[in-house]
Amino acid sequence: MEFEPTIVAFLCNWCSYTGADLAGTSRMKYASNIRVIRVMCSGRVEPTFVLKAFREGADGVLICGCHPGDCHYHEGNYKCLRRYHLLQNYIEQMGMDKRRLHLDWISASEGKQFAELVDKMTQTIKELGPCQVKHSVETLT
Amino acid sequence: MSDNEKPKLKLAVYWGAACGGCCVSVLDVHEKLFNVVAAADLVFWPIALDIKYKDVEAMPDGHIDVTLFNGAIRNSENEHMAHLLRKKTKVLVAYGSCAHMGGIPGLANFTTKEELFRRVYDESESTVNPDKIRPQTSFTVPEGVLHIPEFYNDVRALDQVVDVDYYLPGCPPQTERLVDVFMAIVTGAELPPKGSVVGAYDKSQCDECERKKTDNKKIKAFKRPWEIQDDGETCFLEQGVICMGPATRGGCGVRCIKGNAPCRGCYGPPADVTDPGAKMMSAIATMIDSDDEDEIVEIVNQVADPAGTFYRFSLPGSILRRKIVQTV
Amino acid sequence: MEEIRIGVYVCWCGTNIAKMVDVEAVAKAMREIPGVIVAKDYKYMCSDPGQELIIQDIKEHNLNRVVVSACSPRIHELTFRKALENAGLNPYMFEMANIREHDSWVHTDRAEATQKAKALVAGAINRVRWHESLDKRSVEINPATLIIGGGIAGISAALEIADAGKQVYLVEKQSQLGGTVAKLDLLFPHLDSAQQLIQPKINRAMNHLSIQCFLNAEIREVFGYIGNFEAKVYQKDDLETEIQFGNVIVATGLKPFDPSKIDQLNYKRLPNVITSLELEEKLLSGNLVMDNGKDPKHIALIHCIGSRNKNHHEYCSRTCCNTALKYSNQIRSAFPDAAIYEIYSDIRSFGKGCEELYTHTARQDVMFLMYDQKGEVPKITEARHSEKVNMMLEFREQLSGEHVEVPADLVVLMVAMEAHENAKEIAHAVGVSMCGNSFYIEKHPKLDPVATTTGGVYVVGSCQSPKDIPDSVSQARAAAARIMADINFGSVEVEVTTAVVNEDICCGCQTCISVCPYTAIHFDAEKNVSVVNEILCKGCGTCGSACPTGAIRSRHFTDKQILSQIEGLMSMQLQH
Amino acid sequence: MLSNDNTAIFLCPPVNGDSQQIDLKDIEGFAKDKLKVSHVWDCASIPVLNADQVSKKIQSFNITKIILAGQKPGFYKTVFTRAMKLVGEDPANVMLAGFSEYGAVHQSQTDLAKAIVACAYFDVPFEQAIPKQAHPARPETLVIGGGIAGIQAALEIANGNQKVYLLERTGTIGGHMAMFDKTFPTLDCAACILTPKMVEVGQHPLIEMLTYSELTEVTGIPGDYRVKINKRARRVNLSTCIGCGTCAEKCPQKALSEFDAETGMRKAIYIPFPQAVPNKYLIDAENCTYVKNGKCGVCVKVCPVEGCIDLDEKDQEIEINVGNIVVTTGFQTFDARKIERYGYGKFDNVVTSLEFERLVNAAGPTGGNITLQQKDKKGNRVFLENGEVPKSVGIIHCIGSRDENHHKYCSKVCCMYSLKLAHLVKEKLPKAEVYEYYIDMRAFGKGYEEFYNRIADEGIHIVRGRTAKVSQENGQLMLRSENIETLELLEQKVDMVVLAVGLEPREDAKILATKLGISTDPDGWFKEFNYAGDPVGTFTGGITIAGVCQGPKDIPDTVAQASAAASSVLQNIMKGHVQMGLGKIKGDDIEFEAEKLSMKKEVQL
Amino acid sequence: MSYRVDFTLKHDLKKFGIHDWNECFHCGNCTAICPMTKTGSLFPRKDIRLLQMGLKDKLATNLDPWLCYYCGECTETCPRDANPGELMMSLRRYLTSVYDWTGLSKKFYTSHFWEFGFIFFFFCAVIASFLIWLPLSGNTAELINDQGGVMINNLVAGISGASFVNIIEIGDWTMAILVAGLLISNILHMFYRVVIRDKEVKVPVYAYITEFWSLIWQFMTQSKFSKCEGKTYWVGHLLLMTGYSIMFAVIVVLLPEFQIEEVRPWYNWQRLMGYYATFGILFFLVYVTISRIRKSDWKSKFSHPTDWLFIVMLGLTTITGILVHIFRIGGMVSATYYMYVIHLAVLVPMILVEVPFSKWSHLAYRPFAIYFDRLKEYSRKSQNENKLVRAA
Repeated sequence: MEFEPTIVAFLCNWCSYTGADLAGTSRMKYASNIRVIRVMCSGRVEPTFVLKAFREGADGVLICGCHPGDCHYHEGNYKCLRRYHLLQNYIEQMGMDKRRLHLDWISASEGKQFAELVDKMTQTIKELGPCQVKHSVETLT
Repeated sequence: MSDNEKPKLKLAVYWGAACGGCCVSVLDVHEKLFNVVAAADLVFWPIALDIKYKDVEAMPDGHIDVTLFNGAIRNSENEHMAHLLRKKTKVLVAYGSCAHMGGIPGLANFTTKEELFRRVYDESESTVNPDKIRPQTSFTVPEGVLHIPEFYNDVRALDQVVDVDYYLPGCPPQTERLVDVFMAIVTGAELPPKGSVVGAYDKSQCDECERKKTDNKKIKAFKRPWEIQDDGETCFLEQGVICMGPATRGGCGVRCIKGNAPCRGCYGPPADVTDPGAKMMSAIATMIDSDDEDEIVEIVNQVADPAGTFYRFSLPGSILRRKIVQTV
Repeated sequence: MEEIRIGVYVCWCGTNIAKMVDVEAVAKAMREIPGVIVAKDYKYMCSDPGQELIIQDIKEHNLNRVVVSACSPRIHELTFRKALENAGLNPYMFEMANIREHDSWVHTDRAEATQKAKALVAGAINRVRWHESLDKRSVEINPATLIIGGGIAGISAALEIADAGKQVYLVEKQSQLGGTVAKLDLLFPHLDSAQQLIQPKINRAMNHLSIQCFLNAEIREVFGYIGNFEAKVYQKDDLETEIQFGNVIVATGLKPFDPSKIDQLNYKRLPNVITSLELEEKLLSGNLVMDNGKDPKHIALIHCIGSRNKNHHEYCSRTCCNTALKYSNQIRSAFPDAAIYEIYSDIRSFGKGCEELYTHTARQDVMFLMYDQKGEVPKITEARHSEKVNMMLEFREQLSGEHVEVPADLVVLMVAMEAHENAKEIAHAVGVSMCGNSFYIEKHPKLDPVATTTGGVYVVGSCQSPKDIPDSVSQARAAAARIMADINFGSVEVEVTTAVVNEDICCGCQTCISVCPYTAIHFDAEKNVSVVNEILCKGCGTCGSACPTGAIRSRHFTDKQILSQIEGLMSMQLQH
Repeated sequence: MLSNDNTAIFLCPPVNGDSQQIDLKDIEGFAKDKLKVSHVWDCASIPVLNADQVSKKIQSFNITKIILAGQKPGFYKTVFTRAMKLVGEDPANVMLAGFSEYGAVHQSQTDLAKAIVACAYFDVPFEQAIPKQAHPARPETLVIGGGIAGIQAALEIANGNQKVYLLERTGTIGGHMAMFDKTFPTLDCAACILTPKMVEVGQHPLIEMLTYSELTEVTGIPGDYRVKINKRARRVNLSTCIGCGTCAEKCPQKALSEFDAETGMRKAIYIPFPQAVPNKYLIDAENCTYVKNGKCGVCVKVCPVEGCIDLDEKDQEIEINVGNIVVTTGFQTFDARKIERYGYGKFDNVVTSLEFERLVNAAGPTGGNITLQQKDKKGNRVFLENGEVPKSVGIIHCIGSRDENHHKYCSKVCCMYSLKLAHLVKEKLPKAEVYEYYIDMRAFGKGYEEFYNRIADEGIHIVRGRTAKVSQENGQLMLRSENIETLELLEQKVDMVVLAVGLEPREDAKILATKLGISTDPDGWFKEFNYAGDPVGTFTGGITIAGVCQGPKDIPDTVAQASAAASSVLQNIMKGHVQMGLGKIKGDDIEFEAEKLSMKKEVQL
Repeated sequence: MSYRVDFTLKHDLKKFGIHDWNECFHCGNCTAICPMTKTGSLFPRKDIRLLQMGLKDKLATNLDPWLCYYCGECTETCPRDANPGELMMSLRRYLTSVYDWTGLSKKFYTSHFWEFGFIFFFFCAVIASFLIWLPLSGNTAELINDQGGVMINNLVAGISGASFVNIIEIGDWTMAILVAGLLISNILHMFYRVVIRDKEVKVPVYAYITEFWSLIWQFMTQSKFSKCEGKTYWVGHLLLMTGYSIMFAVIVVLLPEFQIEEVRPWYNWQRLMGYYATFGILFFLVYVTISRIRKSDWKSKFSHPTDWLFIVMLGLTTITGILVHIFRIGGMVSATYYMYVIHLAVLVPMILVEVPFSKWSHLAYRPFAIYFDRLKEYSRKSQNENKLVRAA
């Protein structure tokens, strides 16, 4: 059976979640590997959530926020951007491929972009194969 | 000692994968040791008393009142003793950073048993081992079969092996805190709920730290401590130096900071924080003073070793626990 | 802790969900999760019978948490929260799983979609366990309003609110009301009288029963929050008045750019180089002559002085083009035979009736010459004695591509608008932010151009960015509308899902303070902890993520809730 | 008491190409007979209107106060202030009595003009001389038009705890803004910021949306208007429709989508756009096979909700009572077909800016791909199947604006939206060349100039010089224009041309104005009460205007005006009464009031 | 080098036309829509600019107005109703006065007194000169020839036949030389102002020869006209131009062959040429008159008084010429002779005023302007090439 990754996505309420809704109302089709968690702002997404998702078995984590300058709360997305880069360095150091964590900007009108992003990310993760965090933790000796 | 006096507590101290500093911290009790000894009998303390494992095994379950278990679980002996002491002890305390979160030995989780062995038994400059002989867990000699503890691939914190009642953090724990805790137990004060951290404060380092703190936490460049002109007064973070203080419990007496070195986090996270490294990463990254992606990357890359920096004492206890090694 | 009793409802949405998701299987799987008391599927959860079903179950099974898995929470979260309220439950004991927009509508494999739906609902169930009761909060509004600045914007806002019978405190720094408009003669584009516009308004404001005017006065600090502010008004002769008010309108207006910063213009060195406001003075007094008392024969107007140039102000000052066109008409009226030169870079006559003014002006025998405002301004020098004029302007004319000399007796510099000099202090006092160029930042440049990120504080007129009179008046009244609406309502609702600081844990590192875009967090030095002003907080949660100690909790988006949701989501994944 | 002998009234001829409707002779008679001013002179009678001539006249008659009366007398003022100064009189005593300032432009308003002169004569502000006749105000408000202005006004009033009816002619609120992709200068997406507001309107307990409805008649008085509204048959029940979309999926009949500026198709049963509010379907009777032929009814069969679709539903007239009305009817774009030389309608890839907005919109017919078009067999424009994108795009400013042959006025937003569109092209097609052809770059608002500079730095060719014509050569479009800054003739070949069409009043603005009793200016925009002092009021009591229907403006200004209009409404409600509008008041009454007020002043003195 | 802007030029120029071109806001539409314009010679906007700014020298060295054939598209599409087409027309009048070193042209354009005075003077002079000799009595029958036509050359008593023709011929030649002299000197003046004084222009000598063909070609075909829209106008103008040239040839060069006593059959070349010329001129005159009255196209919307004067004069000349012909063939002696004198009395002032000083001069200026323009372009090109060579 082909490897079907699980991707946990954190979407901000104002742009990205709405964009994902738009993909739905427009009946765009995309890979079903994604599991969405709604937060008010991408600025709320903290490393703990991302690491937790990996620990629980996620193969990839996607964070989406408003485009730079568009944040409903002015600059939460910039905060997210800063954390994202540090976190990427960390997970890479922890033996994971950077690409397993991805940040992108999706506006409320970008349903199509969201669908494409999910497909692309799914593809990338498929190529990377399963994430070993959960396995590794479960088999600690 | 009269009969109507309270029976003395039975105290054990054990040393897992540790540097010995924790045991020294117990010794550091100095003259207060008399108070301790007055209230307690030391029934097991390998570095100080010649009491054999079998003596412990012989004890009835729950015989020991309090065990201070320091050190991480690195090998089968550590694990065996953890289980044994758990069985024999009423209150098992994870004593020190290693038992608490994995500590410095936990940094070995960045690598594997195989890599370590290769380095130690094959590659190190002082090793002559043409046959590439590796330690065996059992080895037959004319005298019989020798058993050597098995070296594990991963380092674990104590509570990842056995049930722990309390945690007393620190590398090493502040001796005064130990005395406080001990005396509390001795005097029969009401014990905190199981799983609590004792011997440390609820609030983190900054509460005690006397350096001046403002809301101006904006980092344009990360600095190592020697790269700044420290006036001894300004918050390290405001000078661009990563200080784990805000994500680390108080209780050590801000000793590092008083010594003009930033906190490195040995006292572990405050309550409710699952992963102090992640929290600190989040806080530190937020402080980066740039909205330009390229510049952000540039600044972030100045943190050369994020995992080592933010998880110096807590890697095995963190969410990811260890570096992933592709097994497939 | 109370026992967790969760009700789970899976919506079919007709065939919209049911076609792609096996809703029955989802409901069945959910029943296995600890804490789930009932799990049902129903055709239309949002319909009245659907909601009734939830209410009945809450009562019957003593549910204290509800999960509905249906469409996007953006559509029906409020609907279901209301249903919970009707059943006597706190509306926040609810979570929605979006299995339509995020699942059935976007996937094509029924098994996968069903699996995903299970995961999403399980996540919601895990999350809702940690939900807490949150109460709606509102603050009462003091019906009085403070208006800082007595120009056209401030007066318009004051009259608007006062005419509705509400108290207004109007604080003006100068000794009289009227601001810039009181210094003008005529108004573009119809050349109506500025004095006839402003003077009656000043009179009315001064004599209005509901307006208390403070002249020669200033505000140094404002305390409180939306609905309940207080401040002291300081007047010249050490007079201090304490006032209480519910809202603040900042209308501090503008100040003209000082052209002596540009050497080429020789302003102040050549007596017949004047600024636009100095020309207004001449026009008002009828004293439209050169320094020697003679009539000017050649008059040049130079646009964009201090505007649209990165060395000074990058922005366009918006009104100067139309004002210059107005001047041309006025000068033409005064001197039917004079040579008038408009030296411009783009004619921005964009308002209603303004292009028409431009066309009309062009017919008034005005010579339009274009220069590059990004480069150097025309160089003004004294003319040689042999010349019949005072001065000579030199620059490259863009429309012809020639380097030209323009003779001039009088040069009018159309100076830029700058933010008022004490804009910064006032920003600090009332808690509004400023852009790089000292103009105040509005809450949202498009949808909320007069509010600021501080509740109850509004910015109107040219202190927000250069503006003409109709736009200033519109803004002033827009702010008045907002305030009257709040007064009328009597209270304002504030965000429920705010951040809150656990003072037992907060160590006073102050990381959170600069993170907050709404300056809702301040530091309590006495307790050595940060404190969230829950009235100002909008609940974005950024501070919660930035807090290294975990002392800040983002209500309804707590670490526990989200981490637990992750666990739930992942508990239903297929094994690989 | 005023000295009639020292006051002179000068009658000023019209300027600015305005036609004179008010008879100055009539005014002269009025001033002489009624106001007893002996010196009433016609400016036209002074051979050379210069300060010397005027001052001589002033001096010889001992004039100390001058009133300039006329359509826009300000254009004549400066010579009089100078003259006053020359003779040593106070220049502040030159007063203006501008007829058009208060809307006296037609002959029928001569009485009003007289009143304006009288006010200047008595030195009483005109606004204060309007007799205060007020009617009790009903608390309900009608907002006509559900664009951003209407939404803002409705929310503003409803948040003040007052009932609002929001009337919208199409099936959804949102207006033009909903069609845009991004908004200048911050480039935030229109949907992101608009849809939350729309949802807020939809969920507001005090706002009753009357979508797909039109105003038919207004009667009553300020404060108590009776408004008849035609609720057009939607044929889908608003309360039971669940928005599932099955009907549209199965509907066999296609039609051009209005929301996509007719660049894409929709079904005869449709939802205007995915985020529509109300998010319910409706049937377009003009295209519905059942309505036309009585056959079909597929939608009824597939609809999962019993009785939700009623294909035989009829229009319904309802009547509501309101105290105030806010008019926010917006605009339509200039029909680019009117200027043949730009080839709109002739060449496939000449599109209007509104169409282009849909092309770049991720939710548009091409999903945000800027796709070239061609004509299909039926002559309809369709997108190229291979999705070919333009390698170069030309954007021409001022289409229909600033043009004596079309609209003389500037449409205010085109420069900025053109820059924005150029940026979007560059963002989506980084390799494409973009050319902007403009006359004057009107980047006037907050952050606009900065935006302009940014766009210029993005490598977009911004050419001063409007393109004169578009022709087709070898399948490409050729733009011929003069680069004024470099003095070159440009013959630029591009793949796509965007015409930055101006804004114009809606076709039926005049009809609506008549129904409401408000006036329009010569360009057809609704006329405000006073240009500077009251830009949202009208001459009719209880009726305010806001947004583009008053004159072209951008979103921030529209929103500010909408709130300002709401402010008038809230004030009226809070006061409990609505002032009678100027339209119903006689000039004589104003005169009388002015005289009375001036007497009071004398007494006070 | 900087130019001084000048308000007065605009006011001066108003007398050459009726419009105020200040309304132009320089959108560039006129230049871009013009079928004749090209980089290097951009008009009419540039010319409006020069006028608005009063850059007299620049304007005087400018050839653009001659390159415009006034199709009116610029005016029609001008967003500001600034009427650039009419500006070019007015500039042609202005330039005519600039080229004319005598200063008369300016006087004619700007003063009715001078123009009508001159015309009236020549008119009277011709009449007067004939009044001395005109046979007011005598046997008119003798003045009929074999074909029944009037013997035209016996108009003056005492001088008849060949000698009369010779006198007229001498008059013709004198006039032709005078007019040609004036024209040529004006063209030289034009050449001096346009080519020589323009320091940026350096024309290689051979270019004068190689580019000369354009002068001839343009003169013959007026081909540039056809680039503008409206072929009728081009055809009409071509008819007029050829008709006029033929008339000129037969009157000046071939007068002894033309003004003969014998009435030749209608198909004779001499009569056919006359008819062609008459038709050509008349056709265009009628066309132009109708359009100027109807104001049907842009170029005829605004008529300067001199436009009408030219039409009237040319019309009168043509009509009197036709009448002379009819009367002559009809054998009406007195009528023929009076008409002949009137014909001359109209013709002479028309030639003397219109050809060197007024509208008719464009006949010469336009082809030369095209010629000079080509020279200038040549010079520009070769200079650019030089620059390139140097750069390389």
